[in-house]
Amino acid sequence: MTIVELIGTGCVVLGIPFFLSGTIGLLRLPDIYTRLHALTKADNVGLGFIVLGLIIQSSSWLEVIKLLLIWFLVLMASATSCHLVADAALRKKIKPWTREK
Amino acid sequence: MNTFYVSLALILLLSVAAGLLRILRGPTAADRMMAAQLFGTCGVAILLLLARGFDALIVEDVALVFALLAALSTVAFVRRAWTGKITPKGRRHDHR
Amino acid sequence: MVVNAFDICLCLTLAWLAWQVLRSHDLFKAVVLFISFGMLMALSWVRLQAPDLALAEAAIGSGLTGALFLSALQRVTGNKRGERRLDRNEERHDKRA
Amino acid sequence: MTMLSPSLIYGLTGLLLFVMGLAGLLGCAELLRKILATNIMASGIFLFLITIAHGSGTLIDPVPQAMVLTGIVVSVSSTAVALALACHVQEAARRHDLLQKKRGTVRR
Repeated sequence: MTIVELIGTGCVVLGIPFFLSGTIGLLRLPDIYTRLHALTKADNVGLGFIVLGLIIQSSSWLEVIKLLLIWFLVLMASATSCHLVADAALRKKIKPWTREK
Repeated sequence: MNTFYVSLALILLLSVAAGLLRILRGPTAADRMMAAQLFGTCGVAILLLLARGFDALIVEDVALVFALLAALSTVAFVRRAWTGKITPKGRRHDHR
Repeated sequence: MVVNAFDICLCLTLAWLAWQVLRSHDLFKAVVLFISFGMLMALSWVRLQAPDLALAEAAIGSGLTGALFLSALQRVTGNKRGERRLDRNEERHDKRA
Repeated sequence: MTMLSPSLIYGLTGLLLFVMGLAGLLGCAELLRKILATNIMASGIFLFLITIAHGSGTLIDPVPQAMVLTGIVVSVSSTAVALALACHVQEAARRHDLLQKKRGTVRR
């Protein structure tokens, strides 16, 4: 195992906890807005680490461009849909959760 | 075949299966839809890991299509099913 | 071994999803579960070494069919009734939080 | 833990999905859920066909794959037609109810 493979595998492994925390946040957090917050961590950082790790190990330029395009598309999709959901929730007058009630 | 990457994909699949509880339980419609969106992203990650694990580069194209269509169902949900039509002026009026 | 566990996990999740789609009371919940069912089907095509089917399923099954079902759901349940039902759920959620 | 072959696992899942979809198609009342059940049934059949193509030998048979590819596209278009028909049925039923209510002859 070369040093490059080691770094790449480390980056991929580093991305997994972000996905797990996204799922746990989706299950545990109290309302829509906080769940959106947990969701975007998995989308951006978790997939970013996995893509970074695969880019480090990849051999061809075409694959690098494809991986970057995948990450970019997921970023755009998550930003758009999270903005739409939060905007619609505010229009429907759903109150954000606060600690004291 | 690289077993290590397949086991990472298995972990992500288990987390997807845990997230299904939010779809079953989620109080509002948006919670269910957000869980489905998280599944889309997790699916992209699982496909990338499987592509590396099975040495099949064409699976990355599948991940590309997944990423391309990830926002489609959420946008359809927000614009069609959850709210009424949203006019460009920002006022909401319901369909029919 | 790990691949076998992956297969078994995927198949159990698929069967459970199909069961929940058919027996859940809320139609909207059934539609969302069906969207994630299509996504897992694409994963199983990849496992069965048919990536062309996975491409078709990813484009059609999880993208197009979900949008079709959601817009049909809005027309079928009727906007008034659907809005009221969703709003009541949200009020209940607000009260509990 | 004994190793199950993938074709056995996926074939059994395909059969199970088909049976569930058939039960839902026959047993559920709402039209939309019937359409969902038909889709699940179709997925079960596709899974079983691909398993047959996969498990017969080391070489993968391309003919079932082509058939399933056609079947996915056909099932999407038939789903779209069925959804349009379900919407029209619902509208017609609602209009009929409204008409009867206006005449005062609604039966509950």
